[in-house]
Amino acid sequence: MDRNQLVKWLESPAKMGHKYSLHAVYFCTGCGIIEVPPSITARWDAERFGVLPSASPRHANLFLITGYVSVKTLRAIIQTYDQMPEPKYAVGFGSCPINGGMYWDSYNTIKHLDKYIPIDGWIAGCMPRPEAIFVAVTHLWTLIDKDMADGYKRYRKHYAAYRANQEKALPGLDWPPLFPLEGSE
Amino acid sequence: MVNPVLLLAVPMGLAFTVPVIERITGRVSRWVPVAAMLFNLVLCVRLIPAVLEGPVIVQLGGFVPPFGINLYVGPLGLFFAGLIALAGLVISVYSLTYIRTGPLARYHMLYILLLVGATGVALTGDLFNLFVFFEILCISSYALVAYNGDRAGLESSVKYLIQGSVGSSMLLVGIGMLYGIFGTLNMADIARSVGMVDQGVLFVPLIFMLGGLGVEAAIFPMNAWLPDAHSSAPSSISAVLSGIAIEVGLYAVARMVFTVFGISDLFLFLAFLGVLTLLIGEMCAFAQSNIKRMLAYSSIGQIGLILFALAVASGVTVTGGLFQFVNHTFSKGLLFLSAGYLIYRSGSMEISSLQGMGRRMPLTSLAFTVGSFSLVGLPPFAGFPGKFLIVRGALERGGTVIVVLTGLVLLCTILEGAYFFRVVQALYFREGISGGSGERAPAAAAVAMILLMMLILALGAYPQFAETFLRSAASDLMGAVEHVGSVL
Amino acid sequence: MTFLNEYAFYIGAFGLILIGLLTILLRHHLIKLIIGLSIMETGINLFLIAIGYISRGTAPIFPVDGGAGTVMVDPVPQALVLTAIVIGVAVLAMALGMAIRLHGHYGTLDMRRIKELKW
Amino acid sequence: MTGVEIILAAAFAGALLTWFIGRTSSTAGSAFAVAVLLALTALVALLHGRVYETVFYRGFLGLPMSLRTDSLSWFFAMATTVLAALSGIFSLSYMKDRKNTGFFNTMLLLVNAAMLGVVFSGDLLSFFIFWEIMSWSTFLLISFNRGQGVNAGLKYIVMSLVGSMAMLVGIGWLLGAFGTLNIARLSELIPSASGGHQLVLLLLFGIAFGIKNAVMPLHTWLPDAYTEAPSPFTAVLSGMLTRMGIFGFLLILYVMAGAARVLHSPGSTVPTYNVVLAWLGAVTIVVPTFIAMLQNDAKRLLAWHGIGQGGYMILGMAFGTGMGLAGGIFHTLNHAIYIVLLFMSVGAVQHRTGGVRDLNSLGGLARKMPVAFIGALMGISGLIGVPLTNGFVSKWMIYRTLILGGAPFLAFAALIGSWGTILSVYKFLHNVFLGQLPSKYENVRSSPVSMKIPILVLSFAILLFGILPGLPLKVIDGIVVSFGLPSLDVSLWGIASEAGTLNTVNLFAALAVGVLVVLAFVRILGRSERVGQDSNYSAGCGVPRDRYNYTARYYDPLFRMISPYLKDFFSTLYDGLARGIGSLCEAVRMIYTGYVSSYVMYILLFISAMIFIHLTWNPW
Amino acid sequence: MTKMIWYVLSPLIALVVGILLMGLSRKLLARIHWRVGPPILQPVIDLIRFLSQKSASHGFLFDSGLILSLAGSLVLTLFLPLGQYTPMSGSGGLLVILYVMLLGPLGIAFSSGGAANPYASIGISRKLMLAMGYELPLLLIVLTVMTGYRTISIVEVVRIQQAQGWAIATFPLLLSALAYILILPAILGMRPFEVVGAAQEISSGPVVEFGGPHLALSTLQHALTTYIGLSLFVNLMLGGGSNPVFFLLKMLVVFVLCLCVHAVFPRFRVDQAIRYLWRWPALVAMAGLVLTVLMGG
Repeated sequence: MDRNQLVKWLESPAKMGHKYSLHAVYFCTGCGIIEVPPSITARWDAERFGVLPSASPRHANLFLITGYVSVKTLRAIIQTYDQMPEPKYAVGFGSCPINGGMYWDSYNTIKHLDKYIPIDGWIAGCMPRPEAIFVAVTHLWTLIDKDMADGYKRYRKHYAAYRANQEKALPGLDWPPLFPLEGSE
Repeated sequence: MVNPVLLLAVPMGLAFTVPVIERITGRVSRWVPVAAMLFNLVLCVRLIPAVLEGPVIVQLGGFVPPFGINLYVGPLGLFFAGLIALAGLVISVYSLTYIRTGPLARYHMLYILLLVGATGVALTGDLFNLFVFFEILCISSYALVAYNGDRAGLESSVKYLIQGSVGSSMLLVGIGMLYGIFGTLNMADIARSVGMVDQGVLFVPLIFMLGGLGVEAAIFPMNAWLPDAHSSAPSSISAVLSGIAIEVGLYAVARMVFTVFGISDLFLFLAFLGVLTLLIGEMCAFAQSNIKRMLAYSSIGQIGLILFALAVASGVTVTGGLFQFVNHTFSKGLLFLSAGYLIYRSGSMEISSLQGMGRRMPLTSLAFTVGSFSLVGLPPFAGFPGKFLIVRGALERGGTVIVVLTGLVLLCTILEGAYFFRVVQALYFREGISGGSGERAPAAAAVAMILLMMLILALGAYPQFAETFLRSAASDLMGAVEHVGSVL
Repeated sequence: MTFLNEYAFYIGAFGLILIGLLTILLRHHLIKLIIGLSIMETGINLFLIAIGYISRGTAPIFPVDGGAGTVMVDPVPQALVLTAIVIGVAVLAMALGMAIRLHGHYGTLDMRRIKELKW
Repeated sequence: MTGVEIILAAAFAGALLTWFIGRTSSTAGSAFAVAVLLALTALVALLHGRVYETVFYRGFLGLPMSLRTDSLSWFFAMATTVLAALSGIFSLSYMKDRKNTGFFNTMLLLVNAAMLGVVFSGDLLSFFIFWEIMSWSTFLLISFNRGQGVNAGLKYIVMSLVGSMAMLVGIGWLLGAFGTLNIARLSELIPSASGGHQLVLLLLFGIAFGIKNAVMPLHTWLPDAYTEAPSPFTAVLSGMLTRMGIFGFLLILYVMAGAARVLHSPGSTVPTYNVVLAWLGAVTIVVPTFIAMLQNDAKRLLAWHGIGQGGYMILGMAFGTGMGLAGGIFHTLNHAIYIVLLFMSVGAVQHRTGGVRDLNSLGGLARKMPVAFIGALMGISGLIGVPLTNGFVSKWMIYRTLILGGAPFLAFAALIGSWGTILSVYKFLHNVFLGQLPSKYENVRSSPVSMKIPILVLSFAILLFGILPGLPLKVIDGIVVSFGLPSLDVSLWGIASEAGTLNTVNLFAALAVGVLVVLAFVRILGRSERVGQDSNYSAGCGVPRDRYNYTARYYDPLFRMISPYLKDFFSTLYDGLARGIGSLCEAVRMIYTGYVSSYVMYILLFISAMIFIHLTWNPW
Repeated sequence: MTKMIWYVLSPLIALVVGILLMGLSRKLLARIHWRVGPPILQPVIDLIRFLSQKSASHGFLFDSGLILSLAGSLVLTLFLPLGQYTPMSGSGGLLVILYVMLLGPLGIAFSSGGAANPYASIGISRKLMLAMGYELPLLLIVLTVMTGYRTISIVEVVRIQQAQGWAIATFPLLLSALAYILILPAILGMRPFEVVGAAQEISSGPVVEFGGPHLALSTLQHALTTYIGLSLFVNLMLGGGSNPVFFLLKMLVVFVLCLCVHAVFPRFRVDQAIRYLWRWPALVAMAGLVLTVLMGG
């Protein structure tokens, strides 16, 4: 561990903790999940970066949405994201969450995931290879360092808008708002 | 001193005036049994001091024993006379309202006659008189069992009559044989000379008498009439039959075995017989769903218990047996009386139809509960001292056989508990049809039941009172030699 | 033969009793049962008389002159028998009365069919 | 009148008066009943430290009946009245809207009076009389709830009668052999009896007390009775009434047979009896505890624990060294406290949920009924024997005795029983109070004040006796000394004896500091926000509340393994026996054929058989 | 004075050692898997991250159960000899240890019961069942030790072993030690007994609802549990340590052994686990107890 790192640790341990302890919820919505097992096992070994699959969103701070998002899975995604403790980071994996990808004209697919939850970064490709995950992780480190991975803050700030979008996509949304709707935009 | 003959003469006289009185005014006749029994009761109480000093012998017609017929009023006889008077009084109070239909005058007359017969058996010192009084008792009870005139009553009455007649005949044969052997019918006289005769010869008349009296006493193989008769008679009569008639029969058996014959060889057999009767009675009662039949079988069981107690023949058990006589009279009386109104209100004798009666008839149900607790032998009711004395005496007496028999007796108590508690639960803790209120038993019945309950409680809480008297009664029963000495 | 002479009464008495008992045991008809009872009672009465009987004794009546030397039968059994007969008659009357009533209920007097009360 | 007589007279008179007051107004009757119970508590408390014997009644068959008080009696009497008073308070609101409150109160007081009579009786006759009054009044109370309660009551009273009859034989034999029933006199006389006689005597009394205390082969009445009795009475029944069996065992083993004989004469039969009793106790711990795991009815589960915990008392008491004995007696008290507490908590839940006690349909009530939850939590902690609760101290004493006394197998039974207890009571706690709250219980209200008071008092008592066990142990030490055993080295915080000490205050301090440290740590660093029970991770789906409560078949994998071996064999046996007797009775009554000629034949057969026997063998 | 220091030092050492063992286990496991693995201090980084996060709480019980659990585990370290130092040697001995060991799992159980999460409930029920499974042999083993050495004090047990040789090297106790080794993975919650926190099926079981500081506390508790389980084994079977360093070394050796098993095995279902635990370890332990009693221990 070089001196620079040590200074950083002493300056803001929380930030460094978040950087090097990214416990991820892999959301197996689509084909993208196929790339995750290699990334966490012996071939690529994500654990050396501190990235560890996590069973419960309560333990995690990284949300990896791997693949297309149907209307049905959107519910689960929103709930899971809501249940993660802050600070939390969401990353879209593959082209489908970005703009629908090959399902761009499907009636039943969510095209722009970032209308519903804030996304801190995207991994483009169909499919991206495991290396891309690590690139994304290192990018995320930079963002965290610069306090730019602030999706959770945006979510809180613009919760009213997000909530409105969510309700539009999911008629009959049956859980209470996470934050008071009055204070946000 | 009052003459004990009045114990027989006055009620008998009153009995025969009942029809006359009824002719004159119908409303008084039902009070005659009450009066007669009250008279007897007072007389008994007044006789107690004299009797405790020594037995009172009354010669009838001026002949000296052994030639004349005599009454022997010892503590035991007086105890029975008093018990009969007390139970008779209470039950006659109950009958005031319970018996409403039918030939009322005949009921009351027969009722008094039955009690007179019983009193006579208890007091007589002469074998043939015993037979006569027995017949008075039996004939009036045949008639009373059939009082309702329904199918069951008549059927059981006829069966009772046939078995009773056979029994009486056997008794008479036995008496005849005894007369042939001894040339006398005076009990004391026979007891005096019993030692001079070969035991083997004596045995045959004893068996005949045992068989004959056993029918009335409801000892095991001879008791088939009892469940029928007791269950189909009017409840007041069931109470008398259970509480008095069969006990008097047992008293006569005891009198024969202890005082007259004094055969101690037979005691073990009688103890066996007692336990057998107890077992059969309780087991049959356990299997019953008809409440009066259950009570009747329970009476068989109690008779067995008392027979066992008497046959163990130590001072304590005999006292306990006599105590159990009292307890059985009161408790079974109470049970039949309360069951009478329970059946009257629910319209059925099935235990299942009595469900929920505890709410509809609180006092009657309470009476039933007290009676059954007492009969099972739970403290602080009257059943406990009796059972305690019996167990204590039997264990004091020792001997493997007796101890095993005592164990069986206690097993039967458990059975008894099981079926009585079942009924108590049905009364209180099972949901029945919810009837309207105001179904209380009438005042006369309530008075009778409360009286019996108080007697049971008093006797259970202060058994000393009865026990002192019963101990002298027990020694009277067992002391054949003193008996002879006092009479002759 | 002396045996017979000596015990003829007893044999007769017990014979009657046994006949009565057998009737009760083997017949089913109530009236016959009652008849059996009657026969049995007769036997018993005979038995009682026989006990007190002395061969060639006279009736137990004390003549005015004292009647010394006269052998009298024992009076006590005879008194007993009188009572027993009375009782027997009473029972008989009652039994017959009840038989009539019973017939009214059941329409029969066959005891095999009058068995509602059992167990 | 001496103090004991006044207490008993007041108890019985109170019961009677309650009946009459209850006839006029049920509220007044209940209030009066509580007042009587509280007054009795005070009266009994005044009796502390007195030792005397007094004859109170000479009117019973020439046997003087006496009352006696000493440390043993006082200890049991105190526990009895206090718990009865708390149950009385509890029942105020429990019985409020029910029928027959007057009857219930009267019987509760009668049971209490009879229990006082049992512990204070100075001779076996009065002991038996009070014992029987206790039995039948209990019977009436068990049947009180109707329904299944009727069968439970019948089972109870029949088994109770079996015990009573055995005891009656024992008493009769004692009276015959020694001519007295006075306990003090008997304790001098019994040692002179031969070993065989003593064994028979102990067996007879052992049946009676074993049934009352539900020792393993004789336990079958208990689960039904506890389950079906009204909860306030279940508390009394489980707390002290059942433990009258322990009192009885103490009476016959230590007071009457004498501690010296029990422990120090290898040749006599008494120690063997002890060993058998101890093994029965061990079986009683293990099997019922595991059966308890299988139960799905809150009260029934606790009832099986009632049996199991009785095993500890038997074990401690029968093993018989000073500490084991003290442990057994202390466990009796502790068990009374926590089981009463548990039944009260269940009662409170039943009261508010409308009589529901099925573990599979409850859940999440901790938020709605916090006091009941605290009661249940403290109760199960005591039941498990979590350190710093009272149950821990007594169990520790028993274990220590067994291990150092060279009985590791008994100790193993006791320990494994405790671990089994954890499983089943956690299931109880979880399925009633934890987990998801079904929506039908959304509007359940907190328990009424009169239920809260006893629950909180008992919860406090559990902690108090767990942290300062010396308070009751001083009294128990007095009992042990009065039995002629060496005094224990009791201090306020536990036990200091030759090998191994227990210092609960120490433990408490350490744990308190530990909690404070962690708490401070959390307070400094932790920021958490409250979320509702709907906000739960379940694979991203919303929680469908009523179907998402993990309660049914809580230990299913384990059950599949052990349930084939956990059949209640004796219950089946007794039921079969009862059925057998029933059919035998049915068969026997067939001899009454209804055909008159056969009846006459019976008469003639009897006579002729007798004559035949007479003529053939001439036995008479 | 030194004694007082150990009141603070024991829990601290336990915590540090526990956390380091966790890191070691992750690193070692990775090496066995032919991975690079995280840095050995990765648990510390995780803990820092947990503590800096904001968590959701399900109420008072949710918080207090966890606190009780951690406090109980901390207190327990005071009872366990660490080398020659035992802060609370005179407070009840092994029996108290056995019971205080309950506080940890019970606290977690109350806490996750309060969370009302079905996964947590399943996890707890598995935990309790598994505990039932290994407690049976464990109790036998502890009883054997207590009977064999005729004491209920763990300090005495250690002292006698240091004087007479390790328990694992004396004959009847050898069996107990063998049984103990067989159940040790279950006590430590390692494979093949990792049924409680089965991440793949029940989302890591009892701790599913813990986030942020709650998770930190439960991680610490887990670290302590590891320490306690190993420490008990070393004290009971391997003669403790004449000083803390030796003691910790012994712990390390045992832990590495367990880890090797952990790395290469899949896991049992819970009923299979119980069946195994109640069969071989229990049999061996029972044999040990019987022999100890027979040989007049």
